[in-house]
Amino acid sequence: MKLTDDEKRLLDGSEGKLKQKAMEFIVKYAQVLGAEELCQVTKATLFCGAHPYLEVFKSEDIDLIISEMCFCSSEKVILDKMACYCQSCVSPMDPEKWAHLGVSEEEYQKNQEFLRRYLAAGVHLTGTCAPYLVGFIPLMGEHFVTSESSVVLILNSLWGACGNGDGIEAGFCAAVCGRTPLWGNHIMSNRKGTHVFKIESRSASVMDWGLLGYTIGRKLPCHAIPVIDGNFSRPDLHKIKACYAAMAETGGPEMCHIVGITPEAMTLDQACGGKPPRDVMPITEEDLDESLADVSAGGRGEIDFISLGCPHYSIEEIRLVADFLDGKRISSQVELQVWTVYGIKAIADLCGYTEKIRRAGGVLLTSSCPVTHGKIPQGARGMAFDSAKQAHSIAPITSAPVYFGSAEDCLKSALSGKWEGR
Amino acid sequence: MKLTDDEKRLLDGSEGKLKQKAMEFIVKYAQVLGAEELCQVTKATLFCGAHPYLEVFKSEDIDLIISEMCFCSSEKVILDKMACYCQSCVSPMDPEKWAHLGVSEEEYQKNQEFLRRYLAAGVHLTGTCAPYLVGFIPLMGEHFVTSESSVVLILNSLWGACGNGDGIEAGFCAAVCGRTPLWGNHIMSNRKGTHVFKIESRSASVMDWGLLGYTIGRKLPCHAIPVIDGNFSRPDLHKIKACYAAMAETGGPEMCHIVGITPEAMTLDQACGGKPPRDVMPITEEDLDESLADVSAGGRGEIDFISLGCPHYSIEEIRLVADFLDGKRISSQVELQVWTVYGIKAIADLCGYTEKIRRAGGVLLTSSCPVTHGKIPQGARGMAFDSAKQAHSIAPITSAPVYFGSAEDCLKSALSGKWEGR
Amino acid sequence: MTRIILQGRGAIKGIAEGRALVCPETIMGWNGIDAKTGLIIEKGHPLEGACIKGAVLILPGSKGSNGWSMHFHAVKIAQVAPAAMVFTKLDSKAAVASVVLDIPVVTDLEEDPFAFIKTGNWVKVDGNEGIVEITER
Amino acid sequence: MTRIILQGRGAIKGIAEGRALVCPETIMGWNGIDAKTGLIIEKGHPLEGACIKGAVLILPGSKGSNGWSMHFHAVKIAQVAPAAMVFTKLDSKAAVASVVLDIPVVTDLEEDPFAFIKTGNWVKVDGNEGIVEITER
Ligand code: F3S
Ligand code: F3S
Repeated sequence: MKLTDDEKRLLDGSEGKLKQKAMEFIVKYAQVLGAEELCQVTKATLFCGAHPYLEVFKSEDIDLIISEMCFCSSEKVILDKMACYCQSCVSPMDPEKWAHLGVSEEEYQKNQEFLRRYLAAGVHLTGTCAPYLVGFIPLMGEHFVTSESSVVLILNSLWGACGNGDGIEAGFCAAVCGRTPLWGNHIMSNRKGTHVFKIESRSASVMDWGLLGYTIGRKLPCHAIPVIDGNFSRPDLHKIKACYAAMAETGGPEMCHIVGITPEAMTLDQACGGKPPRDVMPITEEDLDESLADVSAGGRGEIDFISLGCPHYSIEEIRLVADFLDGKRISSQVELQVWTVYGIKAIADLCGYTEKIRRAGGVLLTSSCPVTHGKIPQGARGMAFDSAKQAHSIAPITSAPVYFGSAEDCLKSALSGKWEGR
Repeated sequence: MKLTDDEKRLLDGSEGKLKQKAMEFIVKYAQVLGAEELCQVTKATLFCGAHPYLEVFKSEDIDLIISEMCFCSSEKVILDKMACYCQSCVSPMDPEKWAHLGVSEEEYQKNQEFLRRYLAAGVHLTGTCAPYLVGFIPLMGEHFVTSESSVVLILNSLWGACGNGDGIEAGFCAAVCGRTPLWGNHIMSNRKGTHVFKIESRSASVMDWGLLGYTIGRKLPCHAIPVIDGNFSRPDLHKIKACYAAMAETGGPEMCHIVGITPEAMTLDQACGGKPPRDVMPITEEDLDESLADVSAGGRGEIDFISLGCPHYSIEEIRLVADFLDGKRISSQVELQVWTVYGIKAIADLCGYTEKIRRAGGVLLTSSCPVTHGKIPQGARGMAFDSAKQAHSIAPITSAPVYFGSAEDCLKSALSGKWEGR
Repeated sequence: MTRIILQGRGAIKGIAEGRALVCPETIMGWNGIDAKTGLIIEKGHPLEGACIKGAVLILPGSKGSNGWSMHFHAVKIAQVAPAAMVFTKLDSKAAVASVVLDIPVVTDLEEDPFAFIKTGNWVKVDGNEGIVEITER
Repeated sequence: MTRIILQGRGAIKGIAEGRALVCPETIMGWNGIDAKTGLIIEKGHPLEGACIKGAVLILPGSKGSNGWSMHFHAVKIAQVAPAAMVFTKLDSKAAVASVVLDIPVVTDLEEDPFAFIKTGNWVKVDGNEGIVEITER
């Protein structure tokens, strides 16, 4: 493997034990992939906080936990400094309204302790799976790492930035030594579409795009790069994030061209790198209906838990909820959560959106989501989401029927306490 | 001119007086340009607030002021609803710390009155010239309007979105009727580079990129589209925004390709649309030094006013300031302002950056800037900025020497009270 | 006394005339014109101190901030607007300013106006026919 | 008793053997494996209820969240890790999981492992030589 002099210094420990451990991991990772060199990582979103998966590691020593779980080092290393621009991804609670979620004081303190470590090392506590909503903007050809699968898809596809799905440990190591294997999506020529999906179905709403993503994820083989083509109506960021989040949930793609919209796919031919695709599949109304039936329980059952904002809502999405709820009152049996980024909630506060939602009986929360905090109500009779991703991830961990629909379907259900969608 | 049925309805008043007035303006604007049709605008940043330029219109009736100054309607129209996703640009004060700026209670109330009108019509009060830091993300080929010249450059060049420089009134009208002339940058084939700048100078720092932008703006003729080529080191968003802001200040470009970085300029040939450029100019060290001499007073004069964050700072830029100032204390004669977006400041609060800046004697402010609020200290002995744009715009309205340097130069000067840059 | 006629495209209809103010480098909006008096205040501008009120502005286009039109708007409200404008070529900022001012505007001339018009010439702008008529005296 | 040998690329060195768990559709990380017990909990997965502890996983790659590796990491800490893994082709998530688990891994086989390996076969994975040896019994 070809290492630069700087990289050799990182590896031989001249830059300290932490960077050495991180570099050892990255070099091993590169070898496993068969990569011949590394590239420079300048932006990272990291999975910070007292996440439940850490509980398997029995220790009270937070540095030991971080050493093992983030850097695969059984020897204790101290996380003192990141090598690039780093933001935190979701943690298991809202930094202010944690008690509302049923988080205990002890859990809160533990989470804070973790977050403070990362903050001290230079990680901004943005707490979001939609980092692009608060200025996480890599340029075309810029190398990033992220702990969130939909972020990989969005930044690769929409902006031509370069990132792989990697994993939590690889993200931390890359952020600390500033390197990742030059492999996969980090090489522009590897990013060509292999499977073309001809849209013949509806594609007008955010919900339609969620189902589109869900469907493409289902149909896509391993190691494939989808291309969205055919008759679709122009999406905006809200539709794209619903689509990509669902797609990354049901499949594994890390790049998804949309012909005429994403910069490496101005034409179908460009998207596929001038080669014939391995497969061309239609996406029909029936496909979308099948996905809907798969992800959402039918009927008009009782609802007592509704969560919106997966991926985290933008200020515009929050306003639509606030405007809908303004002057109304949701059913007393319903817990309505709306999730966003801490900084975006501040703008919602200033604009009065937070208050409109509160007055109607809902709550605007930040820095987490039901899938991440896992504190979903026991014995709920029905749960509803406007995200196909969230509905699909929650279903296996609850015995309640799970419904998926538009934000409006969910809000109407919040008023009536019954599922009002399809 | 070709109008759709919907557009005809907007124009004939079927959708109300406001939309009619707006549509009349847009149609007239299109005719002046010689445009043959309109296109659909889905995102807008608008110049909201009690700005000083409104003072020429003598009236106590805010609706009358808005009618005339935003919609060129001498007849009163009521701004009730926007047609697309709208955010506010800077206003003349911080929404909380306005007193600190010397804004009177009366001025504050008047500004609030304006902002409330826009908010009620659906404009998010983001208050920023860097809207992309809080989720203002149009896609490639998506049509936007904006009141900020650097935003035109950034969204056109970096993301392939489509917008013209227009003007305040055209922005409001477009946001209300959802249309703008299909002309200029809204047509992809019009966006090809005409003037190539071969970088031979330094290009490592944010300051270097500010000077690059300043220099290109100076050298560029009217109606030209610059292409940055040659030997430059890869910029990030911070460098790009410094560069484009300065470029839009000294010149008039609305699109600026950067070869290998911006999506319509993967190659020089693509950037120029396969045609030979009208001119190729080198940018040398001497050019940058000349620009520096132009925008910054030399020497080691006294400094009593320093402002950072033009365009508004990202969370990372704020952290660099907080880290620099941590545990230090700025000179008692210096007023140090750091400007950002309201939502980004909330994250800075959570991360403790705001407090670190405050303890050192500085202040983190939002939703405005010295150029916009105009409340710069009378009788200052020297002012320093880390933005070539800000320095260039402030110079004509003060008799104090104006210095431009890196953020670090400015921060060192904040400590010593003397200019520490070049 | 010579009379020169340049043919272009009428962008805003109407006929007006006045003394030419010729700005080959255009004018800035922000810090370019004083809204209350109509005086050109741009530092180092060749016409610094001249008043645009009632004049015919000869410009290549706009420059600087997206607020270009709003400064002309203020000038109009303060009743110190120019009488007419001639642009070599319109850009979007210049077009918006034209709509806002709503005075005769001609653009896209067959010949370079800067080669024919000098500051102080008497110029008649016919936005209906797209004609600029220059009287040297 | 037949013995089949497949040649591939050794991604992680070492030699280990165990009973094959063949997953042509791979396994999800999140809600796929119970970190404490090593049981496959993915709803509707053909091997739902099987335990990965000491097994040789035969997978085409990864799927779902970027947390794929972290679930295998948890499994390792809980000492219910598989003995070895075979991938048709590595993707980045599968590669990170391999480094994290640090057990013998072979990939890029000359032939399709799903055509030769059935769940329950005894499989020896030699990461040094890139060899997968299958014993049917
Ligand atoms: S982390 Fe974000 S993408 Fe959805 S499942 Fe949770 S809101
Ligand atoms: S509006 Fe923004 S771009 Fe600079 S001059 Fe003021 S900070």
